[in-house]
Amino acid sequence: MITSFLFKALDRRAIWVVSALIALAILVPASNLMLPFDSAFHVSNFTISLIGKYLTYALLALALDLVWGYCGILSLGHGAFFALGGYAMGMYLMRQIGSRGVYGDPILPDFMVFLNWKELPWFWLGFDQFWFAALMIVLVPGALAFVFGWFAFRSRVTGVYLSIITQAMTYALLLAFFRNEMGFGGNNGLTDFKDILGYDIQSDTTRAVLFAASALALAASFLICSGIVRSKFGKVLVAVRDAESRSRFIGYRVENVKLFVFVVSAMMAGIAGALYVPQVGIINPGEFAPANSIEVVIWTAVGGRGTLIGPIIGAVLVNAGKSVFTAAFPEFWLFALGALFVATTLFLPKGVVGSFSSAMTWLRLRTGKSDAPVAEPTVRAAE
Amino acid sequence: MTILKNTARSIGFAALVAGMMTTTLANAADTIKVGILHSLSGTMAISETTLKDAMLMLIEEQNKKGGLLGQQLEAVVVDPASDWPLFAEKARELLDVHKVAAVFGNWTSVSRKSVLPVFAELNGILFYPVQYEGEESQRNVFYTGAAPNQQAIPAVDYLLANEEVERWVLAGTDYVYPRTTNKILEAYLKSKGVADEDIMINYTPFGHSDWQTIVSDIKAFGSEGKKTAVVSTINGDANVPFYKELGNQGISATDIPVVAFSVGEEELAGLDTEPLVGHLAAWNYFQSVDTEENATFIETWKAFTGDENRVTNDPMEAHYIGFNMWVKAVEKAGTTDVDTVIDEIVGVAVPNLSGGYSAMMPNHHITKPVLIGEIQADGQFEIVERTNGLVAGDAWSDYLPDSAKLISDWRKPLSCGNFNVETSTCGGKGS
Amino acid sequence: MQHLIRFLIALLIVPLLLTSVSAQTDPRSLINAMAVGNLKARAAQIEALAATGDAKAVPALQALSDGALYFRKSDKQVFIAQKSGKNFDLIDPLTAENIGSFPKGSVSKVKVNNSLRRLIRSVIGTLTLLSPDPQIRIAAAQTIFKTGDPESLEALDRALVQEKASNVRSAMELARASVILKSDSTDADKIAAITLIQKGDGREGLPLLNEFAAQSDGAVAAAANKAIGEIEKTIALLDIGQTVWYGISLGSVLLLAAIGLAVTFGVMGVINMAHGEMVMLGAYTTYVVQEIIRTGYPGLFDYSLALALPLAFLVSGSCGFVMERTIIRFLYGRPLETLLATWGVSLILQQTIRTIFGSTNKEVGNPTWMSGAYELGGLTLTANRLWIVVFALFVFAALFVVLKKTGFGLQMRAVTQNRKMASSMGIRTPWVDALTFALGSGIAGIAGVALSQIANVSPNLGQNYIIDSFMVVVFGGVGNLWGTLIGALTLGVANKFLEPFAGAVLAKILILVFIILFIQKRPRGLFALKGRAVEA
Amino acid sequence: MTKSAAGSLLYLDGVHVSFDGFKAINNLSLILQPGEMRAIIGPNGAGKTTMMDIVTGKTRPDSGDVIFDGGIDLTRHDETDIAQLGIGRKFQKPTVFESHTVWDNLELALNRNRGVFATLFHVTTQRDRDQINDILETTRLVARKDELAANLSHGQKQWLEIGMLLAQEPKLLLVDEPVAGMTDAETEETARLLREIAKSRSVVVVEHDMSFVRDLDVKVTVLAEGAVLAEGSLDHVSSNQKVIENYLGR
Repeated sequence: MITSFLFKALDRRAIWVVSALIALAILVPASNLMLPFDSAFHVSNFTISLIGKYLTYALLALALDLVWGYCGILSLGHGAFFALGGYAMGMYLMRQIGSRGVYGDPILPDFMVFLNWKELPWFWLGFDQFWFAALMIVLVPGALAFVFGWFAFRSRVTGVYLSIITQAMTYALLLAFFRNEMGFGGNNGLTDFKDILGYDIQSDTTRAVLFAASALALAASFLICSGIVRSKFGKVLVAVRDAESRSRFIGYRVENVKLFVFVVSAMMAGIAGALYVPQVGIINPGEFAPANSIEVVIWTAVGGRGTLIGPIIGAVLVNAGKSVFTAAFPEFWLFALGALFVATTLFLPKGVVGSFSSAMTWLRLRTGKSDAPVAEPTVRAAE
Repeated sequence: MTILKNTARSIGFAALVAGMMTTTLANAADTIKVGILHSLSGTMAISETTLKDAMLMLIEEQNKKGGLLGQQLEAVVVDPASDWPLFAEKARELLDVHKVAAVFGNWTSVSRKSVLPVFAELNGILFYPVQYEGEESQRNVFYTGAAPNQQAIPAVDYLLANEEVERWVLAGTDYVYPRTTNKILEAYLKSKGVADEDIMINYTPFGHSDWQTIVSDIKAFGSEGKKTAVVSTINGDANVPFYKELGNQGISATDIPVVAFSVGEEELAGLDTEPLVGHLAAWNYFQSVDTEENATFIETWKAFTGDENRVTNDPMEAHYIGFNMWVKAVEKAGTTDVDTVIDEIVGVAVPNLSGGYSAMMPNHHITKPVLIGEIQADGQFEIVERTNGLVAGDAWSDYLPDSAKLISDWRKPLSCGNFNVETSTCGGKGS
Repeated sequence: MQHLIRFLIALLIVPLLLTSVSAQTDPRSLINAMAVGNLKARAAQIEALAATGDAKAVPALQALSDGALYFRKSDKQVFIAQKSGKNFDLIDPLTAENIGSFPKGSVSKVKVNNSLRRLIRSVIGTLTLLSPDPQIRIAAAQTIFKTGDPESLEALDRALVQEKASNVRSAMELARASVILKSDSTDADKIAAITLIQKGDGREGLPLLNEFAAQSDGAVAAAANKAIGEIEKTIALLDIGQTVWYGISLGSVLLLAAIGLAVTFGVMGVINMAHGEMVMLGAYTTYVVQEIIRTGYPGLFDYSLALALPLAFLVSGSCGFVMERTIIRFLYGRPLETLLATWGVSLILQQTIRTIFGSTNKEVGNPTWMSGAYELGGLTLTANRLWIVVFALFVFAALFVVLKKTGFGLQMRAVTQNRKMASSMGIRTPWVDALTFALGSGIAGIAGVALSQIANVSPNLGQNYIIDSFMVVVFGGVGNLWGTLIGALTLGVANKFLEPFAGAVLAKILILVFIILFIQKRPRGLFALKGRAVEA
Repeated sequence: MTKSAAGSLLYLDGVHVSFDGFKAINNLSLILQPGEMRAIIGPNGAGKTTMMDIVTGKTRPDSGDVIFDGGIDLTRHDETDIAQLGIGRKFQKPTVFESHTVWDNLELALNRNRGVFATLFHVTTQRDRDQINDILETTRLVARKDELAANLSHGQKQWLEIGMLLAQEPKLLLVDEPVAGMTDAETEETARLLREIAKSRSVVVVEHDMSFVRDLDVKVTVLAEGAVLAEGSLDHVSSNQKVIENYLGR
C-alpha cells in the first residue's frame, strides 16, 4: 500500500525536484564548511541563512498550495500554523537555555522572571524534551486545523467566507499572543536561544545542518504532496475543488476530504515554522499577522498554484526579490513588489510555472507532438 | 524538462542574489561604511524614517568635516520593513556582506531582540536610540535612549511633588516596554505609600483606535476626589486617537494630567495640540531646549530636509550623541575595529543638545539629563522641570526583585552584562 | 493649601474694602514681577496679584494661563503677546493698549505649568463670580463646587442675591451646597444640601458625598449614604446607556470603513485589498484641503470637511475608476485573483503616499463644530463621534437610495446579477462596472474624510481598517447592504459591552471568535439569500 | 413512517418546502416502484429541481416523509450518505470534473470505498479498468478517454455525466433535463441510453422536451406549483383539463 503510494509519488518531475533538493542539502553546507573562504564556490554564512529561510517559506507555500491549489480552500490563515509550529520549537529552545538566561533562573525563561511569574505555566511543561516539542510541532497546528476544519467544513463554509474566517482565526491568535498574560513572551516573543539538541545554535555547523534539514524536509514534504496528488485521493481533491457539490452527489464525504488535507497541510506548515525559528533566532506574534498569510498566498500564486513546484519557486522568487530590493532600493522596493503582483495576475494568471508549462504545451501542439494531457487546473478553480 | 529548467533557474537566482551581495565587498576599502537599519515601510516607518534621515545628515556633516580617520563615511541604508525577522536578515547583511563598521538602528524592542544574536555572532556594533524597558545589557549594543530610570521615575517624582497626585492610571500598549515600565512604577509608587486601589493599570492592543470606554473609565477613576494623573506608555500610533478622545471628553491637563513616555514632537505633529496644552512628557531632549548646540542642530536639520516644519525629537538626539561617541571612540582608537572601539568607547563623553556632556557608562548606557515638558499649543514642549545634573542609565532596575541583584560592567576584568552580585556569577554563560 | 486659604480669606475681605485695595501694591509692578523668578516663585506672584482683588488683573492672569504672557527682554516689562506674522504684538495687560510689534527674539515667555494654571483658575473663579459673562460665572461656581471652600460662602450668597439667570443660579446653589457640607452649618442645612447635590450632577457630586459621609455620623451620614446609593443607581443605568452609545459610535466607524467595501466586494465580488488605501486617499485629501485653507483662507476652516467630501469622493473614485479599467476588468470571474492584484495596488498606493507626503502622521484638525461634547441627560456624547454616527447613517442612506432607486443602481444590480443578459439588453456593462467600482471607492474616500477626524492620518491608515471591514461585510452577508449596517452596529455594540469585563484585547479576540462561530451557524452571513439562487 | 412506503423504492408523502415564504413544494406526494422509469414534467417553477434536491439531501423539507428503499428516511441523511445509499443524480447543467480526463471522471465515480485513506492508498485494479471500459463503450466515449472533460462537446459531457451515474451503480437515477441543448440525433441517442439503463434500475427523468418524453414512453407525473397535478401515461395527462390549463395550454 505504502509502496504503491511512494511509487506513484516518485514520477519523473518529483525525482528531479527531490534529487535537486537533496543535492542542495549536501552541496551547499559542504561548500560552506569545507571550501576556503575565497573560493568562487564558497557559499557564505549569509547566503546559507538566507536560502535556509527561503526553504522554510517554500515549505509553507507548498503546504498552502496543497489546500488551495488542489482543493480550492483559500486559507488566509496559514501563517497561524507556521507560527504555532515556530512557537513549539521556540519553547523548546527557550527551555534549553536553562540557567544561562540573564537572571540565571534554572526553569523560568527571562521574560517570565521579569514579569514576576513564579512558576512555569502548565503548557510549558514537557518542552524541555525534544521529542515532546517535535510532537507538538505537528500536533498543535494539526489539532487547531482539525478543530477549525471540523466545524467549518461540516457547516459548508466555503469560498470567500472560509477565507475570511481563516483570517479571523490568525488575527485572533495574533492578538492573543500579543497579550503578555498568555505566557508566550508577548510582543517580543521568544528569542535569545542558545542551543539546539546540545549544539550551539550560532555555530556554522549547526546552521549548515539546519539548512540541510530544511532542504530535506522540503524534499520529504514534496514527496508526500506528490504522493497525495497522484493518488486517487488527489483526484478527489481536484474534483472537490472544481465541483464540490458534484463530488458529494457521487458519494464523497467532502468535509472529510477537506479536513484531511487541511490537517496535513497545517502540520507541514508547522514543520516549516519549526525549522524557520532556529534559523532566524526569534519567533514573535508578528508571524500571525494576516498580512503574512496573504503574502504566502501571493508566493503561491506567483509561482503557480496547482503545481507542486510552483509554490516553491514562487516563495524563493518573491523573497529573494524582497531581499535584493530592500537593500538595493530601500525607498522604492514596495513599488517593485506591488507591480510584480499586479503583473503576475494580469499576464501570468497561472503563475510562473503554470504559464511556462502552458507555453510548452502550446509549443508541443504546434510542433504536432501531442502528449498525454497533464491535469492542469482550470483558472476559475478555487471559488 | 520543465522541472529541471525551473530548478536550475531557482538555484541560479539564489546564486545571483548571493553574487550581488558579495560584489559590493570589492570597493569596501575606500570608505568607512555605516549601516542604517530603520524601517522605511510598514507600521514603524512613521517613526523610523526620520531617524534614517537624521543619520544621513550626521554622516554628511561628518564628511564635510573631513570624514573619519581620513576616510569618507558611507551610509548603507536597508529597509527591514517593520518585519522583525527581516531585521535579523538585514543586520546580517549589513555586517556580513557590507562589512559596516557600526550600525545605527532599530526602534521597537522586538526588532532589537531579533538582531541581538546576529550582532553577538558577527561581532558588530549597534547603537539603539530609543527609550526602552531596560533589563538588557549586551556587549555589542550601546543604548543611547533612556532606560526607565531616565524617564519614568523622574516623571513620577515630578507629579508627586508638583501636582500632588494621589491616584495613578498606568495606561499602556500591551507589550514589553509598558509592562516592564509599569511594573517598575507600581513598585516605586507603592514604596512611596500609594495604596493598591489608587493604581489602575490598563493595557490596550497596538494601534488601538477606539478609546471611548477607557477614557471614560479614566474620567470616572479621576472623579473620586483624589488628584489623579495618567502615566501613559501608549505606543505611537494609538496616541493620536487617545489624545483626541481626551480632548473631546473634556479632560484637561489641569484636571487629569497625562504624562507620556512615547509622545514627542514627531507624534504631536499629527495632532491639534490646542486641547492638550499642559499634558506632559518626559524625555531627555526637547526641540525647545534653549542651547546653542540645539539651535545649530535644528537649523542643519531643517536645511538638510528642506522642510521648515520638520521637528526634531529625543531619539534623533540619541543618534546624535551615539554617532558622535562612536566617531570620538574611533578617533581615539585610530581604527574602526569592533573590539577596540567597544573597549575605547566606555568613558567617552560628547556634548548633548541640552547643554551638557553625555558619557558612555560601563553598562553601555549613557548619562543624560531628564526633562519634563508640557505640551504647548504650537506642538512643542515647554520644559517645566529638569533634573539636577545627569542621570546614568540603569540597565537593571532596582525596583524589580530579580533584576535588582544584577549589575552590568563591560570593562575588563568583569566584562559582564548581567553580573549577579549575590552569587558573584555572570549570567548567560552557564553556571 | 494653607496659603490658599489665607489668600481666599483676603479675597473675601478685599471687595468690602475696595478703596484701600490699590494702596497695597500697584498691579502693574506685580505683573512685571513675573518676568523674573522660577515656577515656584510664580505661585506667590499670582497670589499677590490676585490679592489686589482688582478685576483688571484678570486678563493678565488669563493670558498667563493661556501661555500668552511675555516679557520684553530689554526692560523686563510684561505684556500680553499676540502672534502677528513673524512678530508679536504686545498688548498692555491693564489698559489693553497695543504698544506695537516686536520681533520674536526680543521677547520671552513667562513660564507656566499645570499647578499654576489650577491656581489661576481658582483665583479667577472667585474673582469672577460677579462677571458680566454668564459662562464665566458658571465656571466660577463650578470651581467653588469642586474646592468647596467654606470661606466662599459669603461671596456666593452675595452673588446669588443678584443672580437672575437660572442656569447660573443652579450652578451657584450647587456650589453653595458643597460649601455647606464642608462648613459647620446645622444638620438640617446639610441634609438639604445633600438632596440638592443628589439632584444636581450626580457623578460630580459623588466624591464630595463620599468624603462627607466618611467624616460625619448620625442622620447626616445616613442621608449622605442614601444619596450616594441613589446616585450610584443612576450612574449604573447611565453607564449602560453610555456603553450602548460607545457601541453605536464604534459601529458607525466600522460601517464607514466597510460601506465602500460592501459595494466593491459585496456587490461586485472583487476582493478589494486596496479598499483601505481608498479610505486613506480620502483622509489625505482632507489633509491637503485643510493645508490649503490654513495657508490661504483661514476663515474657511470650519467648512474644510464640507469642501473635502466631494474632492475625496472624486480622488478615490477616479483612482478606483482607473484601477477598474486597467486591472480589475481583466479579472472578472476570478475573484481570488483580484485579491492578489489589489494587494499589489495597495502596496503601490501606500508607497506613493509615503513618497509624496512622508511617512509621519499628518495633522487633520477638527472644525469647531466637531470639538467638545454634548451632555444629554447625563450622557456625554462627544461631538466628533456624534457627527460620525450621523454621517455614517447618512452615507448609508444615500448609497441605499442610489442602489435601489436610481437608474444607475438598477443597471448596476442587473450587471452584477447577470452580466450577459444585461449586456444584451443594451446596458454598457464595462461602463457600469467601472462606475460601480468608482462609486465604491469614492464612498471609501468620503469615509476617509470622516475617519481622519478620529484616527491617524498616515500611509498605514488603510491597513488598520481593512481586516475589520472584511469581517463586517462577511458577517453581515456579502451583497446585502442592510447586513453591512446591522453587522457593523452589532459588532460595535458587542465589542463595547465586552470591553469592560474582558479588556480591549480580549474583547476583540472574543468578537473574532464569535464571527468564526457565527459563520459556522450561518455560512453566508447574517442576511444570506436563501434558495436555489445561492448556488448559481 | 407510513406503512405504504414498504415495497416502494422512493416514497414522498406530504412534503412541504418554502424559501423565504415562497412555497416551492406544497404537499407533494409521489411513489416510485423498484425498476420503474418515470418522467416528470411541469412548467418552470413547478418544483421539479427542488424535488430532486430534497431526494438527494441538498434541501431539507419543512415537513413530510421522504423514504427510500422502503425504510430509509432520507431527510436524516446528507448528499454523501444518499449517494452512497444508491441514488445518483445528473444535473440540469452538465457538471463533470473539467480538469480531469474522461477516464479519471469515471474512475472517481466508481462505486468503491470512498474514504480518505482508501482513496489515498488506492490501486487501480483490473476490475476497475474493465468496468470503466464497459461504461466508455456504453457512452461511446472510448476514443476520448484521455481527453480532459473540459474539452468535450456539450452532448458528450451529458453522456459522460450519465456514464458517471452508471459507474456509481445506483438503485435510483435522478436525471434532470438530460437532452437540453442537444441535437436531435443526440437526443434520440440519449433516449436509447436511458431506456437501456432503466432495464436494470429505477430512473426519474425531469424533462421539458415533449417528444423526448414521448420517446421514453413511460408513466408521467405532472408537477405544478409544488404539487402533483396529474399522473399517468403521457396521453392520459395531456388530455387532463388542469394540465392543459396550467402547462400545455400556454
